[in-house]
Amino acid sequence: MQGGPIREQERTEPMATKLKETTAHAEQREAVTVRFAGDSGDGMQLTGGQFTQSTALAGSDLATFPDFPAEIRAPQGTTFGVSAFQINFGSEAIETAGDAPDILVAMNPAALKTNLAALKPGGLIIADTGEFGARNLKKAGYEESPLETDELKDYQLVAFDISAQTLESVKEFGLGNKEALRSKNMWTLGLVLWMFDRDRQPIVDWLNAKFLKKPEIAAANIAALNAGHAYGETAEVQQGLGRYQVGAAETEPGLYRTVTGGESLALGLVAGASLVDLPMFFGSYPITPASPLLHTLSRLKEFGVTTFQAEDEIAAICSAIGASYAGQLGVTSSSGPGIALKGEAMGLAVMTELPLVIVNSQRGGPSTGLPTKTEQSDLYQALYGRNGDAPMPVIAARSPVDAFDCAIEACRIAVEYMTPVMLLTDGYIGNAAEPWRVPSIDDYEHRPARHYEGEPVSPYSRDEKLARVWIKPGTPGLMHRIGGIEKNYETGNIDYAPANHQKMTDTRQAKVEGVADSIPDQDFEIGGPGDDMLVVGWGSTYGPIHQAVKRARAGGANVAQLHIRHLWPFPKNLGMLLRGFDKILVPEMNTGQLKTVLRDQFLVDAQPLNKVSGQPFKIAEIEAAIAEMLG
Amino acid sequence: MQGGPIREQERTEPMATKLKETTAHAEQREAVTVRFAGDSGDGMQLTGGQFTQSTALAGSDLATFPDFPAEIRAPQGTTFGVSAFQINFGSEAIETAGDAPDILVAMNPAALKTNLAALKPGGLIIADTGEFGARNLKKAGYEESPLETDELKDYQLVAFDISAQTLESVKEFGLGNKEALRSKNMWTLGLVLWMFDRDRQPIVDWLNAKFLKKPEIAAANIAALNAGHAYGETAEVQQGLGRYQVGAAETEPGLYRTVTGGESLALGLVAGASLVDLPMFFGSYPITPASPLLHTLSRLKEFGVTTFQAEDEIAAICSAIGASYAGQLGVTSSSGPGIALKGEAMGLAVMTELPLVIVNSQRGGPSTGLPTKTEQSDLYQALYGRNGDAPMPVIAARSPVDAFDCAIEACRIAVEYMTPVMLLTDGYIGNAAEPWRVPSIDDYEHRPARHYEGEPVSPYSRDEKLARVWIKPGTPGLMHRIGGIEKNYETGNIDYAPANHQKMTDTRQAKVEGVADSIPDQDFEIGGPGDDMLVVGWGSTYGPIHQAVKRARAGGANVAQLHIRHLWPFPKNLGMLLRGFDKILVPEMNTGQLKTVLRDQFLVDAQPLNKVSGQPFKIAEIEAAIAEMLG
Amino acid sequence: MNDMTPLKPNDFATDQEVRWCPGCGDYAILKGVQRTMAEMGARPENTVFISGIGCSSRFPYYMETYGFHTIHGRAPALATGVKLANPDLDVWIITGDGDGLSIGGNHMMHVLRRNLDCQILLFNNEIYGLTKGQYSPTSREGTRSPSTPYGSVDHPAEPGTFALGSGARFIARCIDTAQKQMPGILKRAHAHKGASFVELYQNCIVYNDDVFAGFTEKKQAPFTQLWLEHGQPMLFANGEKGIALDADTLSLKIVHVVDGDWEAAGVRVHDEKNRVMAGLLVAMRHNEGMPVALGVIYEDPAPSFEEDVRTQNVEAAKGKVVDLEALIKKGQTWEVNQKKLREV
Amino acid sequence: MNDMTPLKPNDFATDQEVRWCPGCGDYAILKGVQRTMAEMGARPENTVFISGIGCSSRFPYYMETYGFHTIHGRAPALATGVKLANPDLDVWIITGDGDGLSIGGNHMMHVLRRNLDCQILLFNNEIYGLTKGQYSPTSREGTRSPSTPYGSVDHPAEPGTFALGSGARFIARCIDTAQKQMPGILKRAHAHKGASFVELYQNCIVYNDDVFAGFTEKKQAPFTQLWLEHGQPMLFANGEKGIALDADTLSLKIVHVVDGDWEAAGVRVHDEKNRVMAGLLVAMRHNEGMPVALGVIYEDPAPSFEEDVRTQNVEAAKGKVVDLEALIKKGQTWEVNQKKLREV
Ligand SMILES: Cc1ncc(C[n+]2csc(CCOP(=O)(O)OP(=O)(O)O)c2C)c(N)n1
Ligand SMILES: Cc1ncc(C[n+]2csc(CCOP(=O)(O)OP(=O)(O)O)c2C)c(N)n1
Ligand code: SF4
Ligand code: SF4
Ligand SMILES: [Mg+2]
Ligand SMILES: [Mg+2]
Repeated sequence: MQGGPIREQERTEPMATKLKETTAHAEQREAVTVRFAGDSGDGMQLTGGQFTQSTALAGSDLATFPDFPAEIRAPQGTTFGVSAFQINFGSEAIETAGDAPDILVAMNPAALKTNLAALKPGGLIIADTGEFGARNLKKAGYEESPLETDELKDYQLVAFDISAQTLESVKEFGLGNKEALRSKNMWTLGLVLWMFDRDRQPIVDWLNAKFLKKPEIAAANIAALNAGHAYGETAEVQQGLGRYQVGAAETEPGLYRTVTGGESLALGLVAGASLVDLPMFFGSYPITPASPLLHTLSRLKEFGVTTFQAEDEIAAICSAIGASYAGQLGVTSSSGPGIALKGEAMGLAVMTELPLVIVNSQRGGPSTGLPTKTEQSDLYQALYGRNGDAPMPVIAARSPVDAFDCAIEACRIAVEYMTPVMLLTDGYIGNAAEPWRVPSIDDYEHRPARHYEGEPVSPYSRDEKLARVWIKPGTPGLMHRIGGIEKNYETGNIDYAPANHQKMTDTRQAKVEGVADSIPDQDFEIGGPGDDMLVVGWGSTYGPIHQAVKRARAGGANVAQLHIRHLWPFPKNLGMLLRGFDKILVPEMNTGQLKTVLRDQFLVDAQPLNKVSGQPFKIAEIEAAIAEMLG
Repeated sequence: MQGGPIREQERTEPMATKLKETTAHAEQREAVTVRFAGDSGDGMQLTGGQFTQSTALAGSDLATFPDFPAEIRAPQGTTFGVSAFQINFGSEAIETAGDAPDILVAMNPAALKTNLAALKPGGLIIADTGEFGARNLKKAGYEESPLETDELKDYQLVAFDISAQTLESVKEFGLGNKEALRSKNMWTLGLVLWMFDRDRQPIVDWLNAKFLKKPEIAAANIAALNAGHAYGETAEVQQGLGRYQVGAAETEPGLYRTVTGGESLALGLVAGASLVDLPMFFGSYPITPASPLLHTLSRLKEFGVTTFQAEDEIAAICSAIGASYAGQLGVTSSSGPGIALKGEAMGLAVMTELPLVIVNSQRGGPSTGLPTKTEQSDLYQALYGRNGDAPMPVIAARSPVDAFDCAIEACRIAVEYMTPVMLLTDGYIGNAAEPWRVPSIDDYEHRPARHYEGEPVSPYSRDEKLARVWIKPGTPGLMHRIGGIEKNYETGNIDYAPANHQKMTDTRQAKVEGVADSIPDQDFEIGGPGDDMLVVGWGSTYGPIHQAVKRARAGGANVAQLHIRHLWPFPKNLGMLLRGFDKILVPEMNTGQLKTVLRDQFLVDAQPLNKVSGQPFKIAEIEAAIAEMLG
Repeated sequence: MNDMTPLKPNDFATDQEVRWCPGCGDYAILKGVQRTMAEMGARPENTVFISGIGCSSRFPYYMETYGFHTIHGRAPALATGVKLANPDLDVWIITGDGDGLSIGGNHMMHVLRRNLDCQILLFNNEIYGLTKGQYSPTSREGTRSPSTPYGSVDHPAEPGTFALGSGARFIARCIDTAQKQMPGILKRAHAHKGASFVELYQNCIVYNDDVFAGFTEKKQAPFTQLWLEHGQPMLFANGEKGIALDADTLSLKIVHVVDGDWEAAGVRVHDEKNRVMAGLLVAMRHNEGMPVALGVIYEDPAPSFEEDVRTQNVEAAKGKVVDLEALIKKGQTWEVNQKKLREV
Repeated sequence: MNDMTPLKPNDFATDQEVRWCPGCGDYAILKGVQRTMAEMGARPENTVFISGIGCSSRFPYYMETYGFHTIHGRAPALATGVKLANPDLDVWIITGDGDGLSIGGNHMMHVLRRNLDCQILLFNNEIYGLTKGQYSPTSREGTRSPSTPYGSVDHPAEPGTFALGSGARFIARCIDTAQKQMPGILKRAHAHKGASFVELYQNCIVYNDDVFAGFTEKKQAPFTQLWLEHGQPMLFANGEKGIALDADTLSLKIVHVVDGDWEAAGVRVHDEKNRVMAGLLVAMRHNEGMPVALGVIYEDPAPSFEEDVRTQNVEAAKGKVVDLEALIKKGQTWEVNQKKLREV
């Protein structure tokens, strides 16, 4: 230990004062939010991920929010190169990554600069002074080191030379300086694990597995992890580091894992295809934040998944339509700009009535917009973004875990109703993680798709749900032609006749509206008919809305919550539920898109609460809006 | 004259009876609807066009509806090869092509077959028996000749051998049989001109001009025209042909011409560009029914128009954005499927805030749909069909003449507000014709666009309307970069910051909503606040709605009409006007798209009246819906 | 249909009324394809015609096989999905010069590059038929059309050259009316494993009549057409002329053959496997005095895309247990029992 | 800026922080382009950089000229509008192997075919950089990437071959780090009237590091790189080897040059105008033992698109009165006076 940082702090008056005040012990907390922030090269996502794992194993409920830089590898030390990972965990149900962190780990000046504003007043900052040299300060836009001015006087600051500590801890492995410093994140993680009294073993195991072929790297990382932990034990009093106790959450019994929305979506699609007994064809073109689905699925070939990286989004959806035509379950995936390109082909799928799942991982728009930020501004596009009257079921996932069920549901509807289905998720859900009570596949209904074989029929003959027969090429005796031109209701041949077009339009509409017969009634999440006000949401705003409504109710407000998965068609009782309220608030990360649909469909005075900043809602923002509406 | 047809008719009992009943003379009519129908090769569109011209010169008000086959050149004699042209004209204001024709000219069995259903009960059929041979009957799906059964007993039938008459009339010119029969349509036109007591001279002049280089063809056609006319005079009594008097309409003084929506749109764009003092760049890709705009504009190079047939719709809009970036007025045009492809690029235009006019000539959808039929089902796509929150002004033409003003308005808004603007028209408006009191360009305000030159400013600095500066490349000292990623409000540099994205989103929205400050208040077309019911429309349903409301009022109903040109943003007073009514009917040729927007924006109980058959509304359909709503 | 009776060309015709303009070259191609099907003994249920949009793309409606009339330019993309989903299907792509080279140029390039096993029939009429006659990417410079009333100014694309540039491994050409040769060429295309690119010169009688007359006209045909056969000398004009190579300029030239001694005249033997020669042959222009190369110009097979994808899928799955339950339980898990925590 | 002082490379740099990964080849290209601008005496206000989306497409933000960072793959289409609207502008298109050959392949083909006067710089790193490393159309077979964990199976596109197939009339190649040659090549591209296609081998240090090392490695460079110069013999390996043609197979081969007598060895002289030779040169593969062709491989100018369009616009307008009032009053008109009808 080189002592530098401590000396630094001793020099500054305000800091010393603060330190004395903050030497608490194993404080009991219901929930804590920690934010790890550092340079993109500092491994913050990994640190966050492992801390998440450890938190899950400790039985707390949790939610995370990884916040990547837009650049692949921004120059070191810059503010735009900061990578952060926030986790909120507690003994109560946790549904957001937390409005404001209690603890900020800042691995360099840029990380401090960009994340300080979010920190709770009085919150704890852990900073690596080893990175607060002149160069880094300048890159972050600091003229003086904030660790040495009174800029941080409203926070608790614990600053010391983590870099030096790390070097010291791995010295025996004879790594180069650069290589050795790579373990900084594990050192830090060790320290934080100590703060929350966590077991290091699972992480040690994980490191050993990860660096199976490079045992010296594994060993160095483990040494750093242990050293960080030890530092907490020894440095505790002097350094003012708190220790926190966060209890286990009350949880349904079962087998658990943590899952990100991205993983859960991929698994859900595989499960969905399996439940309808079809091989899956996945045609896609890379785009942030949708690409991880392509990556994950391309590793699951043994589950009957064929992945195809097409030349563009149009080819991607067209290939998926082709695969569905040939009898598989076609799936395509993109985000906003790519979905825009698929509009024409979606119309073809509507017209030819083929099953197809279209996943939209929404990001900030319009145009290229904010590729790495989250938003839910593609609802209009999902519902209305095609030429002609082209109705299509639309469903949206509310959380990482929920993406699994939604994916299964999308596959079911597509096949059962012979229709394209749009599945909405977003950048936030995709990257966020939460604990998941892993279901058994047997919990889900197995509804095998049927390819028609038998006597010749019109390719547009329909079942009682109005779904047309699915005849796949290769079936003897059933040769037929389909296409994007209007078809005769009876024969399936091209038909431009006025009455026929009306009938087919009505039929397509009735078929999609009929999907409502197969979905559960809408429930309230909290409260119900008697309340003074209703908050309605969809997608990833679930967490903050739920918490805000809970808090408002705790504060005595009679406010109910309702969260919609099936955005088209709506559950049949939705109108009835909504009409029971005079005050309806619709928080959305867009300029009011669901609001439009609710007002149109049910003529209720739904009022928008809009946030279009690329960031999820804070609980407090929604709470404030509830309070305002209640007057 | 070979007499065949007369003999045929003499053979059949019912026919003879009918003939006797129908020898009326120069009946006075307020309005008459005539439908010319024949094989695509029969020149029906030309006949209709010339009859329209003649009607206009006679001072009647009129509206037309050309109804083409979907095929380029369908095999002769088939039902799907029938080409029809309907004209409604009268001494009152005429706004639709008429619900049901009074007179049907059927040049062959297929034309009779496909058009009979539309004919008014008791209406007059003029048929060319020369084409009712076994082969043609079979092609049309007749087992027996309907001229000889009692299938037509509820109509007046005048059937004779027009083919033979024509051959006879042009015999002196020594044309081949095929060539000679080409004049059939002129012979028929001559006959109809006689029925309405019209001057033949303008058509003679037109024929001479058209066949300037083939004088013998001109002469033959003129001979046929005269022969048809003479036939009317001589055959009148025996044949039961009526003569009708339709008076001149009361008309504003001024210079008139007939104009189709296609022509008027092209002229309006040229005028619109001229009024903002910009060369026009038109990037497009052919598609029915949008292509005529490309064709017309490519002949107007002397007006500073550059046309570019791109490799696809995406390239078309991108080239137009590029031209706008470079300082011209970029315009692009397509119909539904092509517009779907442009969605992503529209977002780019929204984000970079460049002027752009996007014309959508709507056709029947979804997908390839009914390319040659009309519909107004792309309103959703116009308003909502892009990723992210991407607001864009949308305006719609109500009639062929109105397209001129709407095009000028679109150009104005695009340039004044630095925004893409969507201009909606449809297949019906494009092909239909009506008389146009030709305006003077000086009647329109001249508002030259300004390209910024001067001191360096941020490319996103804005005027009081929130329009950003338009700096074109080539301007010294003002080099800057724009693009589809979110930009800093102040500097225009890339900026992913949450607060900035919120501000830019709000600004883009406020700018587009601000367009409402520059448009006139909404007026009622008929009636007003005191009425019991309001009918709201947009686009080409204007005619039938107007007539239906007029008729309903004539029948004592207190119903008002309001027709919206500016679909986004709406005129500022629209909500106020709508809220004055409990009963609001919204007839649309879609499944209820404007209805959605009105209910969302104003929370009024607007009820849809939908027709999705590829055909315009009939007046009677709307009248019936009004009656029903009034109870 | 009885599996034992060989199918006749007419058995491949549907009950749909053919809706091309009377006299359109598409009719002849339809006939040629139906005949080819019969001669090949194609199984209708295993055959899929996939088209984009255009007059030519109406084709599938008239084939008593499976058919998909998709959207403009996207047939190759759709076909890729079909073939990957079911490699046993026989996939024929029908496209036009606009559909396949204008809006669909990119998919064309990539399907060729990837070498999907399919037959691509490009009906080249050097015009947009269906939308009423605008010029297309293959229209010659100066083409007057509704959208180019003063004549087009862009340099046309040469389909064969483009296909070669995109990596095509089979290139053939035929004329709509060349009914004698068509089945043979189509059969070769079909036999070729991988993407077969066949350009068919098709007369659009309405909007571009006789644009190919310069070399399709029957009487002049021996002098304007070079029908290629692998291993045979490149002779035409009833054997009196042949194609030789100027090795210095790397260009083709016409040489006169005296007394049938083509070797002496330097006439080259057609080598289908020679990509460079294929490039030279497709570039021969009738209006530059050269005959138009017809028949199979190039074939040099390589593994096909769907085959490689399938093989990889199978390889990757080998030895792996397909257990969905296990999949979703992968990674670090823990068990919560009776609402109490137990770490596993 | 004073018009009189010649601009320095740095004058073409913006105040924006460059946001590529440290060590990315894009930096070197940026430097090379800025130097070229200065050396050419380019006027910043007349220069426009237009890009699609990708790491490479960030380029315009760093050039103190006009710049438009458009959408993925569409830069050539947008550039076409810019250049048609204002032919005086100097238009540079910046694209990547994904942007320009995957999603944007069609626009690339058509801008080349039409021969728009512009410079197209294709940054080929054989990978999708910005979206984190998926394989691209130029990735070699077997490339393992996040989307192809078992290796890619598609045959890669060869940019130069594709460009030639599309009708390009200028083809050049350079390496990011070849700072000495880059300005010269870019100046040639700029001087060429029409579409100039320049492929730049660019190292993506993060996702595809050293993929070109086989021929870019400095020490081996003389043996792996063939720098072409018009009119000069195609020599490499310090003049000890050269490129000759096997006229029989129409393929290139390496010959050994003894005592500098390249003529005796059959080494060909580089002829930029020879399209067939250009095709052979771009197709030379390092992994097949051939050197990689660099420099200006092909140039054979033809009229450019915007020039032809402009000329036609002017011609068509000649002698015509530009009278909007007259235009809208065209055709048959009639006058209605005092609410009474009068036929004119
Ligand atoms: C997205 C879209 N754009 C444009 C069209 C209109 N369109 C239909 S076919 C066609 C071109 C047809 O030309 P080609 O492919 O050469 O076929 P041909 O009719 O000549 O056989 C066009 C532009 C369309 N249907 N869809
Ligand atoms: C319509 C659309 N699809 C996909 C993307 C995502 N995307 C951005 S760049 C890129 C590919 C980049 O590869 P390349 O062009 O080779 O550029 P590089 O980053 O390698 O320089 C992709 C797929 C996008 N932005 N827009
Ligand atoms: S327009 Fe031309 S290509 Fe189309 S059907 Fe008619 S003749 Fe054939
Ligand atoms: S990802 Fe690759 S191409 Fe992109 S900036 Fe980084 S090194 Fe360069
Ligand atoms: Mg064509
Ligand atoms: Mg790349």
